[in-house]
Amino acid sequence: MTIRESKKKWLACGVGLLWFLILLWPMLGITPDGLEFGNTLKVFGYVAVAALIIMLFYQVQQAGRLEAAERPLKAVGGAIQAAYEKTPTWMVLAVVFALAVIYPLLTGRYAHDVAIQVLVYVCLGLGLNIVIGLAGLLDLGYIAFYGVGAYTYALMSLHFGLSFWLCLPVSAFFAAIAGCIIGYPTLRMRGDYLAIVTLGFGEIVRIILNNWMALTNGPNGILSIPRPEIFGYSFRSLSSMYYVILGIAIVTIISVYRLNYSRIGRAWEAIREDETAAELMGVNTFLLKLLAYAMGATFAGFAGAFFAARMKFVGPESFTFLESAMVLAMVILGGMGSIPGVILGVLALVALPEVFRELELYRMLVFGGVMTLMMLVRPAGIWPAKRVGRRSEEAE
Amino acid sequence: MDDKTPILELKNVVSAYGRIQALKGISLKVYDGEIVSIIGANGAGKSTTLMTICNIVKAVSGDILYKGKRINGVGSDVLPAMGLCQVPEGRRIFPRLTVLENLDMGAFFRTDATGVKEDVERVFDLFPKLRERSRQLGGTLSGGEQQMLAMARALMSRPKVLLLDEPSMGLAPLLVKQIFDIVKEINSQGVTVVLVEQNANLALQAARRGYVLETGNVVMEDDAAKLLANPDIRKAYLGE
Amino acid sequence: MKRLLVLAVALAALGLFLAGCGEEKKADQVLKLGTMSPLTGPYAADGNDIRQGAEIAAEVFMEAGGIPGYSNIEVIPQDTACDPKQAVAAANKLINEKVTGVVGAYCSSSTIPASETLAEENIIMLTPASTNPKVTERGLPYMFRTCGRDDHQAPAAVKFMKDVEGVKTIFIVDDKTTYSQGLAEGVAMAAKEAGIEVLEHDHVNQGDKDYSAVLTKVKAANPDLFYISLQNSATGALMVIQARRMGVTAILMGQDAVYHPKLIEIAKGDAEGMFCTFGAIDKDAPSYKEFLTKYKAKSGNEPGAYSAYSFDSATAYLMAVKAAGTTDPVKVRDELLKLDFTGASKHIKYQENGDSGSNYTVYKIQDGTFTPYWNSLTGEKY
Amino acid sequence: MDFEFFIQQLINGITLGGVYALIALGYTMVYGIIQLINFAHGEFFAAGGYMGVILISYLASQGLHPYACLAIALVLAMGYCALLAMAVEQLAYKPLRNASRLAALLSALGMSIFLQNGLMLTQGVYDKAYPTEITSGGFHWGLISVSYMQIFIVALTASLLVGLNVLVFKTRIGRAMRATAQDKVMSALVGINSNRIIAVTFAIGAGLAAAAGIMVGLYYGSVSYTMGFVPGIKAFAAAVLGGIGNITGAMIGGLIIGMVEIFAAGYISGEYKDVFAFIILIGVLYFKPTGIMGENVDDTRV
Repeated sequence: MTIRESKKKWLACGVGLLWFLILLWPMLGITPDGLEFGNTLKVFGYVAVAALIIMLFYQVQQAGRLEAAERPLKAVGGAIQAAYEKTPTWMVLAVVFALAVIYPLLTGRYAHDVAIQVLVYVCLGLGLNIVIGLAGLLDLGYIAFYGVGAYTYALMSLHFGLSFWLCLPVSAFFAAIAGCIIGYPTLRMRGDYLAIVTLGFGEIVRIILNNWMALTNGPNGILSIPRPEIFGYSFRSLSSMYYVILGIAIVTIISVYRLNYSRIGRAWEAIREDETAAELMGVNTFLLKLLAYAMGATFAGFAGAFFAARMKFVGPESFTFLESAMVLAMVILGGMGSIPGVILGVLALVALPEVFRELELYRMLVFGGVMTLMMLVRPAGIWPAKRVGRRSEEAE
Repeated sequence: MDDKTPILELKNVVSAYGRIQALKGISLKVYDGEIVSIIGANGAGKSTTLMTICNIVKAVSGDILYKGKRINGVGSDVLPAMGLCQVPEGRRIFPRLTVLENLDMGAFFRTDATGVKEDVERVFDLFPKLRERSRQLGGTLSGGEQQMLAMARALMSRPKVLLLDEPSMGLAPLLVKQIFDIVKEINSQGVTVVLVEQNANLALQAARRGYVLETGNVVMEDDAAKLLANPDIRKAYLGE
Repeated sequence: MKRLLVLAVALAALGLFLAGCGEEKKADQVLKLGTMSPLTGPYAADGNDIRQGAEIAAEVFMEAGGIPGYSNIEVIPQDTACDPKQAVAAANKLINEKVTGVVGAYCSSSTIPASETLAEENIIMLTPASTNPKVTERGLPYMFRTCGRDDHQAPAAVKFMKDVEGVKTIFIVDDKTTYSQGLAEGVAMAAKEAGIEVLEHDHVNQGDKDYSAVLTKVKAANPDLFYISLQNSATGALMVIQARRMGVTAILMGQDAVYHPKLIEIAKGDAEGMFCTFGAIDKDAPSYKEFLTKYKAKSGNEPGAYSAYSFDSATAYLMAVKAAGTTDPVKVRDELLKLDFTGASKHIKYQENGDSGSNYTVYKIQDGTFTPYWNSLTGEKY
Repeated sequence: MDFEFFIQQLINGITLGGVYALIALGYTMVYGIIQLINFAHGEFFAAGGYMGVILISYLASQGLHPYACLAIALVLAMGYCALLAMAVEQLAYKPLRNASRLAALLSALGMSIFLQNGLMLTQGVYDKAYPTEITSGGFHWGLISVSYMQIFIVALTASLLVGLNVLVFKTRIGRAMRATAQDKVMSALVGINSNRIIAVTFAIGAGLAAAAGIMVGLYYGSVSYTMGFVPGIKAFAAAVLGGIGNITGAMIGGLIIGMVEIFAAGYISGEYKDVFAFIILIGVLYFKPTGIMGENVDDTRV
């Protein structure tokens, strides 16, 4: 980096900080009692010092001064990479699987709870990944299917006493039907029009859940939903529930993997890349798009049924737009269309707020900031899918 | 500026779309007042050359000199005010602006309202068709009219150097001839023209000198007449 | 390369995570008390009151001598965001932190699933704000409630309407939360029994700001009394302002969730003459005055609606632990049931099911403050 | 009586629709120029509301006339939000201009969460009360009542809309905005600095949102840090309903959504009013996939 460029960066940093001060001061400093500067300068001081340290570090790193420190790290990275590339995939998977299986033995309750959340979101993320990552349909109301799944299990088990294992496919089936209902009128729309319509559908489902007292008990939600049982063994403890969702997640991962490399998966990708061309090549876009909605919804249905069993309670608060946005964020952040990417995205977005729990009130602030930052650093996601065509300008 | 310094010069310019190198070291010179044609097959890098000059595609290395000054990295939006103006491939008129508004956009950086008004009249004289259509939306014009509008819009900035990309594309032969006549007319008013064309025959007939591009390299440069006479060229680009 | 790096980082993070979670923290001599309340989201205001109430209770208790055998009382606040899922996560987090008692949560829909989780580990939970009857009606031995119950509040409100104000017709609006709707239905039912005509029972949604459509209906129906059952004091204020501006002349009546100084601060003159039911807090009682000075001194702001309840919940728990000399839930429960004291909010005596009884009082907003107006237990005006 | 009821609801609908329209304009302008659903737009609206109450309280304490306070606060808050929007654009959207549109969408979502929580941290979790005395009062005819504030909202909305239309269709900068929206490369080639135009667009959109924020604060009496979310979604729906990218469309869309909501609440049921709003939206888009005023979008743009 030349001195001129470096100067430019420092200037940009300075202007940014100045701008930040201008934006911050009115919020903190103007009070009915008069103008005040102390508070603002304190907050600004922290931010400025942090920014300058980061800048300094960045400059030093760019200037190559840190190479000495980086070299061993890079060597280790290289060694790991070499080892990773030599190891057959099945071995890596076996290690991951083994870790997942013994996980509850090593950890406490809270970690189980977080792990369960992660796995639930893995199912949701992979389901949404079919709709958005493979078929390229932007869906902002995905959480509605999750809600349908959850309420299906809750109602079936309470009113008809059906077991969890029987309800699991039934929930998925109902969610898939909901997927088709939502999918049908939206098939003619594209892009952002689709986004707002799916958002609208998601809201409609939530409002109905909140208001149809006779069926859903409205805002009170449904209480005392039974936990799953098998041959008289009840999955009462958190760690046993962990194994249930682990099983569901593995089934989901395998099915999505198979779908991904099937004829249908290729057809979806064709639709994503160029719908008109796909149609001209004889792909039945109408049916396939509907199928994408239905398949995506199916996995959300599984996750929903589990969610109801795990919480023993379902209420409409769990199925808001923000939740849809969260799942969407996981998929995009991880890397659309790639299974490990989605899993990484879920890990990042579920684990981060939990890690930040210590920050209390600053938790969501940091979360939002990190989300933007991650997109700026890796716009294609943490682990982009291989088959997604790389845009030339993104190449490194 | 003496006659020896070219008004526009490229020295060993390399540019790339991501990892794919599009220009592998182009050097060319354009002197004040001439018409220079750049010919070549599809994908030879002709349009990329113009886009690189205007900094839409970033030059990775090499120098782009305009009036002897290095203009690498100068913002695309600054160049028209310096007298360097491009009519890009596919015309790219603003479809939901009227013809008059399109022309106004051409003179965006200019602040002399009366001068702009005069120039509108001047280009209407040059392209009388446009005067009839001045209140129509750009997107409703026919292909030939759009080409005329694109050129007229470029003229609104009173360019010193006009970069013309494929003005003949998709036009009927009669129209093509008309367009080339106008190019010569513009040139005779003192505007230097760089003409990128697939229609090598017409382009070389109109130009004083020519460059032949192949896969991102200049493979030949000469007077237009000599290029026209070159049997290799005739075989490769003129279909003989 | 970069991808591998990401993988490495992810693995490292996971490892750290595992290590952090697996680590058993040494039990030191600090009593850990958790709080659960919505610290973010639309109900953050009330959630903050709850957190502060418990924190100040711990401080006050320490200053008064603390608990023998414990060097300190640590309050660990957790955010529920009024979302069941986050509430359960918060409960699990608190279990991991080895708390022995929890004050919270705010929304009944958070309290119920969180209490199920806490019950698995026999942790005592005292809610200062969840008034839904279901909270204490599920047979959980360690669930206590310091505030009143909706099914006591509704009859009290209706009794007031009939006996004191002589109301013949009412219009009810709620905002479709577990709490607000449950209460509104209770009021509707009690009103019918009491011979008051319910002209209409309408609903608005949470997050709405514009109530003009429903208020136009109120105006057209012209009831004697307009009963406002909303989850939040600020939305209550919006409803009051808009109602008066629309020209609704009916008597306005709200409930405990809109009972908050913010209601008056926002609605200003429009709130004058409005009635609210709230658990009787005797502001002249020495226990309340003591609480008020300490609360103001420590937090720097006025206590909110649930601050006193939260303060009392925490105090009750700490007193029980002190009396039991241990945090063993069975013993602490016994001590909690034995407690009989006057707190900042009311006289507290827990019953076998965990309730502490309701003593709803009707307050009237006069000259910019809530003034006690009518006591539902005695049936007399103050 | 029934007629009066109808008229009153109509007035309510126009007021609410006006607010939605002002917010929707920001969405539609930003979308028109860089095809980005700017999720942070609702937060500009909330920030404007807060800035309004901060400034009005401060100016009032300095002894200024209430109307002068209001006018100055309105201008300053619009300016503040314009600066805020430009900062957000520069930081979170500009680096992603060439990345996939979903990346920018997510970045916007992150910014929305960030700003909302920033507002919470600086302004506290409690709702802030507006000094409503400035604009209290109104007309009453029988059952119908129109407050001065409603008249003020409609008047200000209308004048801002007219001003915006003049700006976009009659001025140089407006032409440049339209040109940039239609073809960014070409507009650069004729000498338009598209980055600057985009920044200006963000600034104008946020300024309008700030005006809406102050009006909402005055009309409803308070502001809260979560206030941007729900109107944000409604305004987004309004922008799409009208044909996203189209200014007149956003106005019409805002009015329709406001009207549908009010009339659904007034005549059918309060709790399902949003369902009706969304059903209308879906219905319109089903029969006219590009919205009421929308032109056919080029397939490649999606």
